[in-house]
Amino acid sequence: MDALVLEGISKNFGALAALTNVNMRVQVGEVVGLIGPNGAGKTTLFNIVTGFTKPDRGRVKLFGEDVTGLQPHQIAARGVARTFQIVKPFFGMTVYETVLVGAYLREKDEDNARQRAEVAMKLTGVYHLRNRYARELNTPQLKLVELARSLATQPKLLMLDEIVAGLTPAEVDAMTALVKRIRDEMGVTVLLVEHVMRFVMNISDRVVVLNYGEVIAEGSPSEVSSNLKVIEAYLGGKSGS
Amino acid sequence: MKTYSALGAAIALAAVPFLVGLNEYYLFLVTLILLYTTIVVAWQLIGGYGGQLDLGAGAYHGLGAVVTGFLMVNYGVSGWVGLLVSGAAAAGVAFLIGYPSFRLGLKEVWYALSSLALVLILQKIFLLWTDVAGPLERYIPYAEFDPVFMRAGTKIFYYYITAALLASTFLIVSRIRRSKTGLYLISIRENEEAAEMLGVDVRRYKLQALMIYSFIAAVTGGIYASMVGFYHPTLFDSWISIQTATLAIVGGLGHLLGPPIVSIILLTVQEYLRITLGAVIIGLHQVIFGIILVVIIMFKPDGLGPLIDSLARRFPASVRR
Amino acid sequence: MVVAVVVIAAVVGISVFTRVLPLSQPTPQVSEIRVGLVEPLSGTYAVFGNEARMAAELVIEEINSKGGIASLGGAKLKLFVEDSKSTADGARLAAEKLVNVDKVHVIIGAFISSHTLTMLDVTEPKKVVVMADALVDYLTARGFKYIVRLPPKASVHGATAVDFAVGVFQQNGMKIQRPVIVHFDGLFGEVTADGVYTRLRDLGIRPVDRIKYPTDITDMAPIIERIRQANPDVVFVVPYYADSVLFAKAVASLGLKVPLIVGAGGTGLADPDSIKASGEAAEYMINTYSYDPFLPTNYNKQLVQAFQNRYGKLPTEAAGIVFYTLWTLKEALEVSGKNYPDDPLSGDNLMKALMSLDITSGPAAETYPSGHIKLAPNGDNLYAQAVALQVQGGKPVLVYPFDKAQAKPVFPRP
Amino acid sequence: MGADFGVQLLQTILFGVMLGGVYALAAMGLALLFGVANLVNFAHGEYIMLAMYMAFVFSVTIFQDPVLTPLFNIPLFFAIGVITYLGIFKRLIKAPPLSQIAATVGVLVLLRNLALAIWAAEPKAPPYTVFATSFSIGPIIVPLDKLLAMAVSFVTLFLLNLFLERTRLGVAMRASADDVEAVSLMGVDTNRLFLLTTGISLALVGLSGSLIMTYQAVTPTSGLLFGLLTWAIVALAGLGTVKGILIASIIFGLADSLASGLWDPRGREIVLYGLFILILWVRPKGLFGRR
Repeated sequence: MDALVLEGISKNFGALAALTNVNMRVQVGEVVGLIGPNGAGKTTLFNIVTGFTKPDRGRVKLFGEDVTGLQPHQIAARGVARTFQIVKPFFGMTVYETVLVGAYLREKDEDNARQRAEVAMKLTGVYHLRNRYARELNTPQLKLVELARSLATQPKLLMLDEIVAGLTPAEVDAMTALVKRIRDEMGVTVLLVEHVMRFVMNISDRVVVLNYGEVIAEGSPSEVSSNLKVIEAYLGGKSGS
Repeated sequence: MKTYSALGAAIALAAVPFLVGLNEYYLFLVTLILLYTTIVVAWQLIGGYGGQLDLGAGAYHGLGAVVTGFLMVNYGVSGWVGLLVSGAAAAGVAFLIGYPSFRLGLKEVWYALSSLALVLILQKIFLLWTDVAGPLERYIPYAEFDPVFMRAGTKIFYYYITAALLASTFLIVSRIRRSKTGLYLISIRENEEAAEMLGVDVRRYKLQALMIYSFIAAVTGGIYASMVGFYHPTLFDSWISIQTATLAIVGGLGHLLGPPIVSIILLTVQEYLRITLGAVIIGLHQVIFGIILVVIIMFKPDGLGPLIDSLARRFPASVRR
Repeated sequence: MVVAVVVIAAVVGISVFTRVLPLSQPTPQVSEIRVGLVEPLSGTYAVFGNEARMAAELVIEEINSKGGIASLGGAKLKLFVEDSKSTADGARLAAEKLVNVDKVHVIIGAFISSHTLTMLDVTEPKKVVVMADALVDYLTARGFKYIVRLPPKASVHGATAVDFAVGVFQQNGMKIQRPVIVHFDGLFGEVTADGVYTRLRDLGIRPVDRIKYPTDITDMAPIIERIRQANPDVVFVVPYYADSVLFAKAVASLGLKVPLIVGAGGTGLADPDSIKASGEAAEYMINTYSYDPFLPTNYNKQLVQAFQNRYGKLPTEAAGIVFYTLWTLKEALEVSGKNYPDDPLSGDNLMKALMSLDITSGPAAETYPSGHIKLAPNGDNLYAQAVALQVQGGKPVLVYPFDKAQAKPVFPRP
Repeated sequence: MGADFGVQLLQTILFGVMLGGVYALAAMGLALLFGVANLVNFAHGEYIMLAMYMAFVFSVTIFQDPVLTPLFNIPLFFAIGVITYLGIFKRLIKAPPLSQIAATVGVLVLLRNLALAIWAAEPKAPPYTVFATSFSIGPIIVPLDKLLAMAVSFVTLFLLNLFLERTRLGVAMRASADDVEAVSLMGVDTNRLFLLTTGISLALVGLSGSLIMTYQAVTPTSGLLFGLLTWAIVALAGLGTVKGILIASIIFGLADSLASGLWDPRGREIVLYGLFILILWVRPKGLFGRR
């Protein structure tokens, strides 16, 4: 069964084509890595799936249901959670409260929600920070809190937007292990956008490459890394910036 | 502990009329102060928690005054019924203006401006709508003491209505603050997109906050109209909007105790200055009031809420020791 | 929960408490008579309020320096001034303070009729006498017991404006054909304009247009344009102060040509403040007033001189009403002291004293346009009369009643 | 009857265009500060009110005519702009919008109360002067003071446009409106740029205050009304260009004039602010560019 299906998605910003006829599939239980140079349209694609941006053309299907045009909270209700490329913390809330917001999505009862939040905090290792305010935390901690609050919503599909950017190699390894646990123990499907190749290649079952708004390659990590077009795109992207 | 401080606050509220010697004039002033403080406390829902800098308080307050007054004058309907009807009317208007605004993502300065515009629009609509209001003051029939009609010659009547309203507003707001709704609203204030991605229906919760707040603001307007004995479109007063927002900001956005305490203190200072300086140089008291506000906002952008919270936390501890 | 219980308990307790305890007030030894003055000292109508305050201070000083109230052992008047902020609720708050804190015996105010009405809600239950300097007819027609009003009421002003205009037209062998009524949309504007309308109707004349504008109008051009469209031969206008200035300036700058423009209600157009603010645009503007600063009695001349010496301007509407109101109060206090020595300052006795007055001489009569003050049961003066002033050469001159006029009205407007 | 209505309509339209011309100047000051420094000045209307009062003061003390008061008002308000920037705005530049609104609402409260204290909330209007006259073209009356005010406004906006397009500083300002960081990378001292922007913004306010006073009276609540009106114009125009502001201003001037002239002078606020809210709902980006 497919967790996510994109059919012919196109999106223009003025004269700029952000995405052109993107077709993509993520199966339940998969970890899919989405890579590509800056400006390739990865974040736009995330925004379209999560309802922040409306596509000009094409359909988005989640677990078989057409969700094109739904609002983000409706997407969330259908089992999608997401972290942001630039963290969006709730500075004025404690970590506990932050994660509790997520937990309330599926737990109407306060006690259950608290339990759910505590499980998510323990899993991501931020439980000891629970009474700290978000504004007191550093970026790696904030990323973990963002992951924790996403998990507290009990997602079926987790979308991670550059979750390891700016982390130390040791932290990247820890995150790799964490994401694997999330997939294996909670059965969550994962779609991630990433620049850190070590992370992507280590964790993904399948990798999709976007360049200039188009899917240019797709396959297992090893297939993709040997694919010439990918290397070109990266080289081109790098020399251009 | 909590019960004791609630009891203390209740006794203090109940005792005020005796502290001012049951003097009708001072009772009038303290009732006004509590009335405006009630709006400040209710404003926390939309402004402090929801993060929408709403300047529509004058519109809802005015609507409360006009609708309650209209029902009392034209149909002899009890003010109590009037308060409920006007509250519902205000919540209805809040829905009509809030739904498209939130749906279309009106935020920050644009939301603030559109809510302020609402005050002036409603004022002029009721100025032209002579069946209901119009340019002439409408006088509510005088009654020496008629609690059923909600009209009395003595201010103590209005004082206790207002005190009860303030107390219940405070309880409602603090309960919401501790509930899921409160948590959702604060998450909206802190980051709308992140909140939405966690399944928070941003529009719905903003709209809920706006409607509860506008209901309470309308009730204050109804009480005001009955107390002063007339209603008029000038009661759609943009100054109430601005005063409410500034007092709430100075009190600390989203703090529970700061806004009411700051509001009571500053409004009392303002009235005191008015009585002592008002006759010497007209308007001087308002300049001093303005300077106090600006200084606090410039040097304590978070308001006095954190300070008051930490004091409140320290105080019982020291007693225990 | 706790809060609610305590509050409810307090409500019940205190309402019982206040009901049971008689609020007895010991009869005061009369050493001073506390006079409250509620006026718009700030806000839209501040011009009038400040003039009234000047007049009150001047006259009270004079009364006190001449020995106060003789029948009360020379007791002095003490003035308590409160600002209504030009709002109805402000006037009410001011009255609350005067009645409950300063414990005044009588209040003069509040110039704006609608503000005066909100004051009565406070004063009536406490039996504090209000001597209104506001003109709307029904102030004295709603069954209030403790109110008197000496100046001519709004409808009299309206009628006076019409009578004057009809007279001017007659003198020139003409008849009014196309009058237009223009007024602000507040209580006083409505009632005065109704007075104009009624008198015109009684004379068989139909106004071609009646134009209302908001009190806080900032640009008169659209109003002037509508007047022009109506092509009137006379414009009756009821303005307050700021709008009268805007009106005069807009008439001049937009070149509106009307043979006669008559204001009704004494609150703008031809008083010294309006003339100063409108400059040349005020020339030939006419308005009716409740006081004639040119009344050729000895005392009036002396008082006007004293006012001008101290404040540098001619007293008109607001000051004039306070002049004769305060002198009438003085006469009433003398009577009350004589007739009710036990409690001369109670609202009831003061009202009886006021009602018994029939003044035809002395300062009150010498400053009153008709020279005669006697109150009807409702509190209005039976001999109320209004006059009309026209701006000629930058100064107001009396043009109506015709028999007392200092100059012929300039007609038609050049 | 039809011809009469035609005349009235033409007359009303003329008044509207003239009003719009004057509004444009006041709105331009706001758009400049908001666009270039990205600063929400909620007290903009209060500065206009202050400028109107100062124009009144200058016209009764020094000049006999409000038409000459810009000579004092422009430098005075430039200076007030500099002081405001150094005292208040400087620390707001990087603050979140909510803090900017909160702080400038504080300024609004202060200025409004200051006006109350000094002028006791009395409406003030300058004396009638030589410019306050009119001439007619056929049945249409052309008021000279408003015509002059409009002309001054247009010339000023034309010069401002030249400044923004032709001078290095002006180009930096426009660039800053698009991307502050890029401008500071170009080696422009953004602090000085914003200081100057605030100065120019308030100098425009000073001038507009003088022009408005040629035909209007001022009260302490004028600030609120002009504040909302200028924000409405900026909402309609977007932050694009001087031209956009001008067109939006004339649209609002026409709405104002038609509402007062053909409907009811008491209804103008309903029309103006109703239009404002509709614009916010329908055209979140403004007619001529980004907001």
